[in-house]
Amino acid sequence: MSTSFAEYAWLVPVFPLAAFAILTAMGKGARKTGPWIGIIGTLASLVLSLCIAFERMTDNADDYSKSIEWLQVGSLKLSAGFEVTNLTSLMLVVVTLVSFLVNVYSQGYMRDDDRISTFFAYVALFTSSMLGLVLSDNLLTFYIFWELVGVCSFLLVGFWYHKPEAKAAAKKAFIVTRIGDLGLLIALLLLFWYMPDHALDFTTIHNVFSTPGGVISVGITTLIALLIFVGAVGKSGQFPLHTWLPDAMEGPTPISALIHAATMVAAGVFLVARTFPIFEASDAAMTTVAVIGAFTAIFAASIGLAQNDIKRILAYSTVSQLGYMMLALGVGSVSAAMFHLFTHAFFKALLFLGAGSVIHGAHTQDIREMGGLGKTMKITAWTFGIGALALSGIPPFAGFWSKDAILAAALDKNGILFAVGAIAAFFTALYMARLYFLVFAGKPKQDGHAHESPSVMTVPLIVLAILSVVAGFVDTPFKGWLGEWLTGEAPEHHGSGIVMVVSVAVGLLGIYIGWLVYVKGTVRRDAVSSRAPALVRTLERKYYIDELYDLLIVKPLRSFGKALQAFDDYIVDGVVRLAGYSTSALGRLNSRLQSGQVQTYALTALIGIVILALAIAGRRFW
Amino acid sequence: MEHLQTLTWTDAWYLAPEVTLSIATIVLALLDLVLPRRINRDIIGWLTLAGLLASAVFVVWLMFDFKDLEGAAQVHTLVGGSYRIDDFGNLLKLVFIGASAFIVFSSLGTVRDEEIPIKGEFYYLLLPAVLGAMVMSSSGDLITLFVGLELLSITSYILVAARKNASQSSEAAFKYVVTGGVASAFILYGMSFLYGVIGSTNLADIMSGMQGAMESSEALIYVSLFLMTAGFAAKLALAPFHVWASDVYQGAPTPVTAFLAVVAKGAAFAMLYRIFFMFMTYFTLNTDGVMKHDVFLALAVLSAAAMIVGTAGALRQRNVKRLLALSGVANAGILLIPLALDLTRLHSSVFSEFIYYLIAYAVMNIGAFSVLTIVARSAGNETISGFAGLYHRAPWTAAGMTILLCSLAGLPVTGGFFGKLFILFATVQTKTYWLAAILLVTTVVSYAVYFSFIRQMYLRSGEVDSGLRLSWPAAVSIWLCVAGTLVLGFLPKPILEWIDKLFELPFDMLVS
Amino acid sequence: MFNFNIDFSGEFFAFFSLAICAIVGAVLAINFTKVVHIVMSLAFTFVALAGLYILLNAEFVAFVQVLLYVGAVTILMIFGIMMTKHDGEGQEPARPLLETLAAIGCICLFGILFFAIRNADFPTEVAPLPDDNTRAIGLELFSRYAVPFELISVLLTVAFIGAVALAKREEDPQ
Amino acid sequence: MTMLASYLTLAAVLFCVGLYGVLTKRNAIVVLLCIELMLNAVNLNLIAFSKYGVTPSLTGQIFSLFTMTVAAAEAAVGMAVLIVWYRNRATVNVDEFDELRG
Amino acid sequence: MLDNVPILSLITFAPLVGSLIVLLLPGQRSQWLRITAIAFTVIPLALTLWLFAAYEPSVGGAAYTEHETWLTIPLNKELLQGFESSQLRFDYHLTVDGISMPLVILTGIVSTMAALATVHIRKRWKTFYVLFLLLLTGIYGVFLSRDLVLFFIFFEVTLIPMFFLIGIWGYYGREKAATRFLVYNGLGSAAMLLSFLLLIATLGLSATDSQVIFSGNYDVLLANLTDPQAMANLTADQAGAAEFLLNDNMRWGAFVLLMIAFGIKVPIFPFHTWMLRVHTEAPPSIVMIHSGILLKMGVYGLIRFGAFLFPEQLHDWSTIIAILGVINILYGAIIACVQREFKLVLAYSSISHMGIVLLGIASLEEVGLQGAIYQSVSHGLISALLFLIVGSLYERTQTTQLDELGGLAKSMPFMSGILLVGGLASLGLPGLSGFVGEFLSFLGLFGSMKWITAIGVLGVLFAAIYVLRSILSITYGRTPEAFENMKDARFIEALPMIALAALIVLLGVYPSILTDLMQNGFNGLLEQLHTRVGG
Repeated sequence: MSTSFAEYAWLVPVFPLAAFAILTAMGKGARKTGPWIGIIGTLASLVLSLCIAFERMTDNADDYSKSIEWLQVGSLKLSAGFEVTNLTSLMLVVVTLVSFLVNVYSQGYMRDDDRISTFFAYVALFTSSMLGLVLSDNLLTFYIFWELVGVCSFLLVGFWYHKPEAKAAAKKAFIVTRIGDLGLLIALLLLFWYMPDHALDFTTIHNVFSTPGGVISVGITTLIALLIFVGAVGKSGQFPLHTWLPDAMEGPTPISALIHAATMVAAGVFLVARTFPIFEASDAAMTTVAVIGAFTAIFAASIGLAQNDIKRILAYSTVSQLGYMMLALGVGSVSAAMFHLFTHAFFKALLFLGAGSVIHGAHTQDIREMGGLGKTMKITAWTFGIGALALSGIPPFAGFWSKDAILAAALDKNGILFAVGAIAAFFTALYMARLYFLVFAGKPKQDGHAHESPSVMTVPLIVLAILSVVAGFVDTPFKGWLGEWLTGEAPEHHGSGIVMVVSVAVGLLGIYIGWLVYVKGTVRRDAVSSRAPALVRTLERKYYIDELYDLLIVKPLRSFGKALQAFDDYIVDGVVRLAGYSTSALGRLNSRLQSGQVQTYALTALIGIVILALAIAGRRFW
Repeated sequence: MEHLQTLTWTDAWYLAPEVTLSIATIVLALLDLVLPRRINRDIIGWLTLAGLLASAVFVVWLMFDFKDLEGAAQVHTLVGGSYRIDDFGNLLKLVFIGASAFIVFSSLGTVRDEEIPIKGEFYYLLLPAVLGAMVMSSSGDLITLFVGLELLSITSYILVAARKNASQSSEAAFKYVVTGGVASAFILYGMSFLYGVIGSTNLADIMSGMQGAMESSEALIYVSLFLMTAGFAAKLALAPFHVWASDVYQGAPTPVTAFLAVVAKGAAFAMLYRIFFMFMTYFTLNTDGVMKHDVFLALAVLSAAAMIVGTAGALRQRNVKRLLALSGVANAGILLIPLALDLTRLHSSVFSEFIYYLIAYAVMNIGAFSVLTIVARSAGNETISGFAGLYHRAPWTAAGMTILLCSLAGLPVTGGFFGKLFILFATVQTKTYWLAAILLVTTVVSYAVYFSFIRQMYLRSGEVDSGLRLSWPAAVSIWLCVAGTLVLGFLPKPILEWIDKLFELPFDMLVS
Repeated sequence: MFNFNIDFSGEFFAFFSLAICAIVGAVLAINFTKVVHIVMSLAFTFVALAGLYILLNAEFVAFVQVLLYVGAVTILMIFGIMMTKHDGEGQEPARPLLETLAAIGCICLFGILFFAIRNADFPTEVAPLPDDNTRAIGLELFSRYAVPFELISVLLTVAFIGAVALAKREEDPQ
Repeated sequence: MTMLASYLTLAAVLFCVGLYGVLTKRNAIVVLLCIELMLNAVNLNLIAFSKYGVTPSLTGQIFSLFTMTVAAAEAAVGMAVLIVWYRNRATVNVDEFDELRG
Repeated sequence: MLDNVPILSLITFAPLVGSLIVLLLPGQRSQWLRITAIAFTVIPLALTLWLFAAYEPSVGGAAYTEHETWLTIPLNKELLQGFESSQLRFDYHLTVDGISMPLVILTGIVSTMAALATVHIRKRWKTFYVLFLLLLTGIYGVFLSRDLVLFFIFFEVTLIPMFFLIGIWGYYGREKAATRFLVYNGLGSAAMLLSFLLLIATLGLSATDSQVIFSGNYDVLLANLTDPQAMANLTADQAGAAEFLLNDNMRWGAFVLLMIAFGIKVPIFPFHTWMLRVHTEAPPSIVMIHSGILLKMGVYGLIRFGAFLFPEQLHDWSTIIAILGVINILYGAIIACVQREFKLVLAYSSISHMGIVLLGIASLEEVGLQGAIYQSVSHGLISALLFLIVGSLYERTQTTQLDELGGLAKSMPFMSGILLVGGLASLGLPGLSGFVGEFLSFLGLFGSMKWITAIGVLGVLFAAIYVLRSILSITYGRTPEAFENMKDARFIEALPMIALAALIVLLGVYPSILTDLMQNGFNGLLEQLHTRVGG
């Protein structure tokens, strides 16, 4: 093949970008056509991505990369380019597919919104940036798109700008992730100055850090790795920068599905995977990643137990699942992480879109106000169920396989990590069961307003549900090729039976308990809250993390700002004013001297000359 | 008796400018007596102007007359050096005559009988005052200098009191008499010591006798210098000898204020330069001792004090005449700087720095006072708020005033800017950085002073809405001043080259 | 330093008595409160100074001194006193600060002057001055000092005109 | 102490007394007179130098003649000014000359 | 093509000509006045773009130089030894090179936009435009002139029109702000003048057989600086030769004075308080000029005179400057976070952004220096855009208090969108121009001062906080009733907004357009630095 699809990979982000440009140019006039433009743009990308992916799967082609000089300063060159590897082609497919489905879904979901064309424009811009991020061949370009997706996320979270909560959430989303971005930026600067030839492209990074006893000392490597990880923590909502992600649910639900479940939040995982050699070169970094990942997994899952907002539960679940991915990376299994990313993208998108459908039908987000929706919203209920099972890690759904891979990798490394993962899996199953049973089972709590969503919304649900079932089979312990395809190494499946058994067991146990509580009613719902109200409240309030940050960071910073402001007003400017005042005071003194009394004038002069003479001549004679 | 030189008729030629003024004074005095009361005394003013111009013509003629001669013969001394016709004197005379002519011209038509009952005297008494100033710039003998100084001073006392019906005017005059008298006494006392230790009042003799005197009675020379410094500082209104200036300037009729600010001050400088430059040169060439530095330092300190006090004082001042008096204090400090600087190989252009700034100062001050006369008349008071909304009432006058104020503030591109620039460059060349810093800082603070006018003119709206009544001589002189300021700013080169060509330090300044 | 190495000659004795007179006159003038007394005591000082001038071989100047100061200036002042009212006389308001500072200033000034005078190194032999004091002065005045002499005539004229112009009462314009 | 120094000291005393008078006396006429006293002190200086100076000459005496003339003129003008002021304000007290201030 | 055209003079003096023409037009015809004024801002812009198109970085600025002797002033002739006379020489010397070029273009663009934005001016149009154009002449002159005195004069020329423009057309506290501006900047100019004269008196020295010339020509200074031996030879056989030479103390003195002078303009903490008032009190179109261009004169001065004339000193002080830069960044940013008035947010954000410029300068690396210039240009465009919007908003809402504003995205989606673009550019979003400047500056300094840079990078976070906090409270949230029916931008307002936003995007996406210009700009400096400081 003389030309491959990979050479045209740069077109993948260009389609949605063009859609964005057209939509922006059309402005408000695109209410009808706008969604179609967005859909067509992403569809084109999807098609091209699929072509690229299939090409790579079949040909086993070499990585293809191409870059242009973006900026040259003296002898230093900064370039921009794209690279197609198996990893990126996989991500391309995930992103374009979810994006396409979300586009389709949104056409229905956002139908009544005034600013629907703006919405599609933002989504197109996001898709384009996300694809750019995926395709980037070097860290600088990556960083640029990294920030752009952040902005799109911000724009979309704050899409309903008139809602104060949306405004706050958007702000929070941007600022908290920015903390992570800072880490990435500093890592970028460090890399720039430490890398030979100031190279920033992933290939060189890979080569440099893979070389044992490399040119960069372990200390610096750890520092760089940790800083990159800070970036990933911010973007992927890991503890302690996870707080923005649940709040980001203020955005329209399709956005939650696209950005805050399937794609953008996974960028952190993708980043670590992309720069994995740096982490591998530092044990400390790896341990940190694993610990943070595991902790986040269980921490977020536990919060998820006590939430009542359907989207928030899913959000905490996302955080938790991202923690799993980090855990996988931390224990050294890129393939497991990417596998989970891959499957998670589908079932979490499915769950969110399903939740969107529920909200669309039930007009509320509080699961306590829902119930019995399974009867009126059959498709939604079924697909949501599939998603929930996938998330809970029940075989044969996709989530089972990928979670299993992670747990296996964790067990291989450290028993505690595995235990934590397993407990988190139990929590996951429990809160998903709670969610599902409360929403779809039982009696309807509303006056029958709920109705099934239009097909434009349900079709994507069905597609995603299918994917959630089948996606796991690309890499099962029995027959897997994804790992090898991705990492180029032979799959080393530690898939022991124990792991599988444990993971299925905790999953089922969780569901069973959920069934007991929320369907059967054997256990009273307030069984825990009546015995340990403090615990439940702590969970409900998300361990008071937000309050803690407010107290420890936001308030002191604000006071510090006020103090600095006072310093500026009274000290810095005060000195200036003082200089002014003292000059005019001298002037006033002069006015006082000009009392009208001529004799005083002469006296002043006399004293002046005496002092002058004594001072100047006196030096000589005494 | 063989040494006795007497005044010859040839010498009288060289005295032509001075003689012209004397004769004009007498003739006009007589004319004023003879003319009936009903005739407007403006005619005396015009004739005064004519006298001044005639004198100026003679000065110019003398200057060109010297140019025909080659080399060192540029200087003509009369009767043993008691009077000198040199370019230092000639240039300054031109400045004094020119400035006075402007003042007379701009006051023609604005001076009113009810304000100044002795209008005739008011005009022609300017002539002997200018004569005194000319003598001060042109003599080589302490006695002549002193008489010139007193001629100027006493005439000024009378002029200040010219608003006879206003108690302010006579109060100002009395204050001026007292401070002027005491200052004269100090100068005179210093001169007497100088005479005592050297035995002559002739500057050339003093220069040559200095060596011996320094050995025998250095302390007396010191005292003499300090007494004279004090006296001159009072005449020049350098801080802290300046306090009288505001009162006198305020009380005097505005044209007289302008005269005091420009001509009287310039003449005092001329005399100071005449006497002190001799010392400076002497000290520079013959000693490297402490005394040199002491004297330089004393002058520098006075100059700095004047700049600081003048500027700071002006900051709070609302009365324009008092404000301009304080601005004059600061400017006197600046004009003193060239003299207060070390005379080094690199820096000997003392005179061109001085006279360039003096010309600029004269032009902008006279312009400003002319505007003030008109504005104050229209507003009914002399406070700064009288300028409020001037831009709306008389945009062109406001624009002219703005240029004058920019020049006073030393902003480019005006005469004041280049004047200050040259002086500043001199301070840098002699490495007197502290003085340079004070000059710069006070200049900047003075922005606030001068821009307070601009604020009034442009940013405020005044109570009076009617236009400004401008007599044509006033208008012409204001615009000539503005033009002069701009010419000095845009074309400093020809002026400075001309001065440079004319002026030779050893002949024109050093008396030998 | 206060080594008053005074040679008690006749000249010194004359000087001393005249100096005492001059100083007493001056100091009294400062201390008197009535204007007329002040004027008279100052006139006394002027006369004493004229005596000193004679001691210093300046007979012509001494003559002029008497004529001008005692004759003209003092009389002028007395006219001035007569033309003005002096109600507040004798009750000078106390201005202690002014007076103290003035005294300190003057004493300092005197100190400086005195110090300089004491430090000066003057020639001891005295060259004789021309005998015919008046004539010699006249010759000098009309030769070397011709310019200032002419100027002083202008000055006097101006002062005269000016004084008259200022002092004369303006008739009512109507 | 030479004669010259004695004369000079006397002149200094008179000068300072005159100055003190100028600074403190309340009556304007007295102030004018004190200025005259200062000028007289200068004259004494000049005449003393004229006899005992480095090169004794008549110059000092001539100088003092000029000084006297000037002083007289100054006194006359000062007096005239004072009279004008007196007409306006009916007082001759120096401390009441305070219309101009600030 | 440009060889025989005095294009630099044309650029500089076209606004002055415009100013005179406006002066002659009748004052009531506001439309004529506006069109003339805009035309005379467009002319230099067009010329600048022409220059830009024809500019070849490899030639540097050599192709575009105008050099005439302007003033020769005789100084001393009497006491000099070995020479007959000395004179002071000022040249009319205009040059454009890679460093000034971007700023000249920036001036052209921002001034045109500001001229378009003058629709808010409601009184005394004629005077306004006269002063406005005069101001532009000063600015162009500053960026183009290469004679110290000429530079100073142009620098001062900017002060006076600014005083009037703030004082007459400003808001409530305008008079105080104008005076404060004048005096504070005057002090800066004074320090600059002192330093310049010091340089002229020493470094500006050249000689013929009979004459010593003190020149203000930048090239002469630079030549003497790079080849001190030549100057030493010149004065070697003269008595007191040392008097001529610039010794180390004087060098430091001149350097510190320059730092203060330009530091006030930039402004560097703690010299920044004057500009807060200008930002809040001046009319929007003037703040566009002020924040967009005038502050950059300080940056330009720091580089042109600070870095190029005193590389050793700057090198010795680089840590101090970097720390000052970091202080600027964080101090400005943190205070901006707690402001309640939008214009003050922008003012403090300017301080913060100028800190980044300082970091770039402190690096003394080509990347950093280019970053400094880039950041200047970018900040110029961004703040011009933001103030343009502030002006339009204020015209409608009559307030800039954050508490009183809100929900404007509803009634003015266009302006809100552009405001957001400007804000995002300001917080350094990649893809917009702000990022490139910041990134290059950080990159430059990071090589030598890692910790300081890392602390400085924190400013990016605070930028996000204050930008979002303020912009969201203007555009997001509930719309107060009073603002419900307000009109979005008119065409005349939208035009410059779109243009500026487009430029911001262009510079963010395609930075080579500027960096290529600067490519050889710093060669001389860095070579000098390396030879003299030794690396």
